Amino acid sequence: MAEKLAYWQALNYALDAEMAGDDSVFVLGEDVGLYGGAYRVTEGLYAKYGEWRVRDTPISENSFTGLGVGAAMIGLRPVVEIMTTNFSLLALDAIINMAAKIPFMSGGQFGMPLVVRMPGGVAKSLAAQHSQRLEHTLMNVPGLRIAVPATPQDAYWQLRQAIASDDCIVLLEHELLYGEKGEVDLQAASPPMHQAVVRRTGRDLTIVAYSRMANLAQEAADVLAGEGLDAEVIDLRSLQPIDWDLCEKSLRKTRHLLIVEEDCRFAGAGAEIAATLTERCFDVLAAAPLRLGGLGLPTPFNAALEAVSIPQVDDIVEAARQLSRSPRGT
Amino acid sequence: MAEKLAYWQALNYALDAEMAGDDSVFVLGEDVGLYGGAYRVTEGLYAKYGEWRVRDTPISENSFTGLGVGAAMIGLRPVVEIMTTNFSLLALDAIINMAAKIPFMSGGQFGMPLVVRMPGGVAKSLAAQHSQRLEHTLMNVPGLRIAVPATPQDAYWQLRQAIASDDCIVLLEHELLYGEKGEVDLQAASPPMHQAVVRRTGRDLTIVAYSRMANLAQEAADVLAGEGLDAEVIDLRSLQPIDWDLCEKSLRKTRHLLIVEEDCRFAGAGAEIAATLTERCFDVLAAAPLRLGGLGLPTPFNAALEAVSIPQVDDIVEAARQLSRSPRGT
Amino acid sequence: MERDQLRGMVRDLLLARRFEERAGQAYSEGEFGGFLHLYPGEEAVAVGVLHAAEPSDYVVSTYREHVHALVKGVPPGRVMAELYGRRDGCSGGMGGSMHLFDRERRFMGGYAIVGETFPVAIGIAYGIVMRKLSEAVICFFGEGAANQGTFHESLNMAALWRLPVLFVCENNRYQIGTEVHRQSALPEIHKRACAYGMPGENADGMDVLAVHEVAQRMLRGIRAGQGPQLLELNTYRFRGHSMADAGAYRSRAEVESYKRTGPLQRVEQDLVAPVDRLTGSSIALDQTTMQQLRDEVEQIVEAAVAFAEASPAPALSDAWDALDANRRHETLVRPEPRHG
Amino acid sequence: MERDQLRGMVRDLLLARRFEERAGQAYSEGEFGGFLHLYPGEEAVAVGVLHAAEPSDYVVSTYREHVHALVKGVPPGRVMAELYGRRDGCSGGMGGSMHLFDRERRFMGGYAIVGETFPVAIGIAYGIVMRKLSEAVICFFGEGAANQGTFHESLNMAALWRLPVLFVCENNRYQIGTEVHRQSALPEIHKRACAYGMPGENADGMDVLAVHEVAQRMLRGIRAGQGPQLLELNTYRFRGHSMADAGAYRSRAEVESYKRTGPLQRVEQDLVAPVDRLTGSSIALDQTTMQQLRDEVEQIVEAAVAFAEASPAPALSDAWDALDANRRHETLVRPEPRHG
Ligand SMILES: Cc1ncc(C[n+]2csc(CCOP(=O)(O)OP(=O)(O)O)c2C)c(N)n1
Ligand SMILES: Cc1ncc(C[n+]2csc(CCOP(=O)(O)OP(=O)(O)O)c2C)c(N)n1
Ligand SMILES: [Mg+2]
Ligand SMILES: [Mg+2]
Repeated sequence: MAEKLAYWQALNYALDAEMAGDDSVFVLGEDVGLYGGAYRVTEGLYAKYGEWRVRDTPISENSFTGLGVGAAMIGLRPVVEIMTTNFSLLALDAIINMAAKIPFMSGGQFGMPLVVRMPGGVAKSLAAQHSQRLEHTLMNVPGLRIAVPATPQDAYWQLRQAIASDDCIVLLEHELLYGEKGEVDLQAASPPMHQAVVRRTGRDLTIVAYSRMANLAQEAADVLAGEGLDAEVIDLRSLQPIDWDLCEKSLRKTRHLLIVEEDCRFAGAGAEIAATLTERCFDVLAAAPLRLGGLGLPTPFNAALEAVSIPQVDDIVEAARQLSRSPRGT
Repeated sequence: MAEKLAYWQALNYALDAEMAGDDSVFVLGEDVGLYGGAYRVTEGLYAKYGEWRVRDTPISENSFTGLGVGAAMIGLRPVVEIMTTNFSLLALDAIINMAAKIPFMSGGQFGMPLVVRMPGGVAKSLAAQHSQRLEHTLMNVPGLRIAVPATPQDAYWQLRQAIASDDCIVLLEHELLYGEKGEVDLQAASPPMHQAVVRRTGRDLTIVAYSRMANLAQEAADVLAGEGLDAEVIDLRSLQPIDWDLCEKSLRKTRHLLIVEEDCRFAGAGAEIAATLTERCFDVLAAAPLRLGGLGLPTPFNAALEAVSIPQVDDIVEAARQLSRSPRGT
Repeated sequence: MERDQLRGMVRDLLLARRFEERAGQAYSEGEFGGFLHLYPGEEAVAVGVLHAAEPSDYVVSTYREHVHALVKGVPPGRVMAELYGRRDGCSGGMGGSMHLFDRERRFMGGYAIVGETFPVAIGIAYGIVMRKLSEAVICFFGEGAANQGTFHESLNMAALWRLPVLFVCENNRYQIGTEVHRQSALPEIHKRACAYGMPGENADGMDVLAVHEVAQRMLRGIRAGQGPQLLELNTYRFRGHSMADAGAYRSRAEVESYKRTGPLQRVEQDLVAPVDRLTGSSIALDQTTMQQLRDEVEQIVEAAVAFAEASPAPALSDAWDALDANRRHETLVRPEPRHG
Repeated sequence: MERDQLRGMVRDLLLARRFEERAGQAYSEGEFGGFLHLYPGEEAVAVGVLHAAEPSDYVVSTYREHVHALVKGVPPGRVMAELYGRRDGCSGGMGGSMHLFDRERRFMGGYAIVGETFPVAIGIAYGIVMRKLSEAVICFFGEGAANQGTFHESLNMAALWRLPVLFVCENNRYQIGTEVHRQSALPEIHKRACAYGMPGENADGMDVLAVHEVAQRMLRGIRAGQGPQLLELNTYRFRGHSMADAGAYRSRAEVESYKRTGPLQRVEQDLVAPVDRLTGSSIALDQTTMQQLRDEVEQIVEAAVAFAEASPAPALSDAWDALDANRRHETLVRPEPRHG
């Protein structure tokens, strides 16, 4: 049943399936229609569903995201595409002050079946204003849930689940993942949207990562295996809520935690992961959790510097080695 | 030389002193002029300096903050007041994509002598859209520096230092602090803007806090002292950079860390504090750092629920007791 | 204009005034806290516009929205209980004065961030068009909100896609302490419709009949698919911006002169010149009727206060329930432990 | 119009075209990456407007700003080196194609978030007024940017405080793949000036002389303190939105028809009808001059490429220095260790 699909195609299939099944699902954003989406995610949908269900918008991020909020309040199921995360800074009032708070402020009267999709992360020489991530900001907002698919299969499942949910879900996609291919089973039953997954089992250390970094962590684990270091790799798949139980279970086994994120390390998502897992596993930890993250720099344009500014496979390998050498290591 | 001043007055004196000393300093924001500022911080300045230096703006947060960015690029020293942090969500493009990145993106050609002041936090029954904090978001942005004065003296010093700095400084003020009074020495030499301060020395545990919670932590420490628990209280005063050395020194002595923040605990500032101090002090920590923070709820309007949603003195006391009882506690 | 309809409007004007005064009193007595923005002086706007609304029309409003909610049919007791932060408040005590919601009555919320009403309104209107219905959205905002970016963005989209929205500017001349000519290059807000090729009109917002007439005409066109319109109503608030505002930026003489021509004063004028402008027939309400209405309104408001006072405070579990209302059917992995 | 001035403008038109073509070529050859937004078709806008600018005027631009930078006087080698991400680039290799800056020449940056040029421009203009200078700010933006909230907010403030800004809309009819009538209720952007009581005009953005004439007149008024103005220039981009865009949303016929009336074609027309519209005197540039200019431009561009290629890559320490440039004199507590 599985097909080999690129990440963008998996998202496209998910949208198509949900739109076909429910008239109240509609897509909006800049160039999602006639143009087919900056990253092709909405390709073909405009021709199939027409302009009211695949709506090209003006460059008005705050208001078209807020349009999604209003439409969701009367039971429609809007999927807002913000062309890239960078532009969502303009739409944070709609996301944080409106979408996240209306259900609560209304005493639970209103649902918020809104999905906000945004491509983000460091891609290729896009410079400081086009290389951002927003997980740290969104995680801190009660009322939002955040999915971070790293594979085509997860992209497919999680987007479908997000559309079906009556809560506001933010889907953070990574610009460098769109072209990556993988098996997608369109029929298989999906795991809960926020369940983490063990990508590789191991005994010596646990690497917790998400989005593109989960893939890099898996590559690093292969290298480490060659050196006799047996790493368990966990792809969180969700940043709000986080599947702590799975992480804790792994950590009780390995006693060593390496967290890899692309976001700036200072006050990034990894800080929360380190802090909570330290609370939960302090009794077994052999060393302080090690966080590998982006540098505290706006992203430089120059390609070599850009590459240095975020973790690469080699950095993960090196960090894992360092962690395993740490004083209280086994 | 010291005068007893309210926090708002200390800020007012600081503005006045900097405006008197430098023609290029000007203030702008909603109702900062004729009205004197929502929290009186700009009282009297409009009459003294005129409308071009104390500018009442339309309700256009993103653009008047961006106006500050443009003015700073040609060497003026704008002090933007965003009436409350809640509205700064509309201005994050100006702060994050512009103010924080322009100096870097221009290869260091431009300074950004811009100050953005914002009152925030949970005050009294202001409900979800008017009770927010933004430290978690801003900390993650390279190119910004963040001051969080908790006393009139620090408010005075840090605002003056912020105006004098050629970097973009965000000053997070707390709405419940404006009326609090304290001694302010207008002549004394100030500590570096980002240096933390030990508010109370102690042997048994370290409480790290900032802004209003630093004051609550100090009260809690007095209660704890009565029970024979000797807490050291650190007021960070700055969230970017953070004075890690001071914290580490304290922790090496007390071996127990309690972090108190008003922000939602999940992915709040405390996560970074816990994670870094765990990295630095793992060898001496007797227990996992304990984070006390706001609940993962939008702030309820009802006053009693609002009070429950953030840490109170009693909660701090109880958390400290719990920490001292922890299994590996001394 | 039917006599009964006029009676209903006058009743609502009186209710609006009395409700707000009573809320202000309870606030001053410390019954509840927070920001409280009252409506005296502006009643003819809400009453005139919303008496032209159908139950199927939606309303989106600001933090100064108690009267909009009342006239849209939200029970006064539930509004008052919300101001008190009680469990039976129309937002369960979670929203308070600035965040009244009533889904059933299509009262789509009070928003406290200036400029948020625009996108919410066009979103609802977008859904109406998708569903091919003849409903309208009424979007209230202050003249100060017209300088927020969302005004521009949303009016452009509304006009571009011909969305059924009546944008109603309550121009009370002040944005807190900043007078309109000090915040707006073009203080006549309805003229800004020119930038969107949208019809724009203004009317005397102190005259409930004038407001009703223009709103009815515009709403009919909007429901008939003629696209959005912008209506500016010139009014004034008699009190401070909120209970915290002493209002030193306005002269006493200015305030008094507006009070002399306020919406209730206009009603009294209509009693001495009691001819329907539209039909020519008499629509007079005699002083006996007026007294009856005043008594009725007094009772309603006191009952609302009693209802609010009798309502229990919400529990913390109610807050979690409000947050989780929409995720009950979903399997979430165990979330973060809740207590800080 | 002096013959020399015309010669300068034509030279810059040719330079603009050649520079962009050469940059596109280098990009295709993999010399550098990222988004590259080229300007062919729109040259008369930058050249006409900026030949009316004084060195003391400021320019704020978008991500499609190479030509604005060149005409404002940023050395071509430094622009090209920035596209290559090199140390001698005008932003030290930190900004790239979308973020050219040159403080000395008052080129105040290319901004990649649509709508950011407006607030930056009014901020600089605010400072000019505070300093009581006769300088102007030229703020470029695309017609798509006119739907961003900052357009509205900033134009209101500019008009309210009479700030010296010339807002220049480069209306090339497309916002990536979305044509102007599909994004704007009022596609004639200059007419939106009505909402701010601001003068607005439009002109043929393919005709460098027409552009120059109107820009000069407007800029003189602005420097003289007459307040901001809005100028819409109708133009077209011949290439895709960026190098990544194949442009399937436009018909070949449409593109070709614009190409036939592009800015360089217009120059050729001015050569066969070589009379100055303003003075009536001949301003003809003969074909020999044209060839000289083409040769000159070719040399400049090749030298720019050579300069860029010879420039070293910036080191990581350069990046930290760029971040810290302004805090050198301050005592900071020891910051977060830098490496991730
Ligand atoms: C985005 C935002 N900025 C500022 C405020 C603070 N504020 C609350 S009401 C108000 C004035 C609004 O004026 P107007 O729109 O004319 O409405 P009015 O209060 O006169 O009814 C301001 C500035 C806010 N709530 N939201
Ligand atoms: C706020 C924001 N939204 C979206 C984008 C993506 N984007 C880049 S250019 C562009 C189109 C801009 O069109 P226009 O303003 O007409 O300028 P042009 O490219 O035609 O010169 C878009 C949507 C962006 N950079 N910033
Ligand atoms: Mg007003
Ligand atoms: Mg365009």
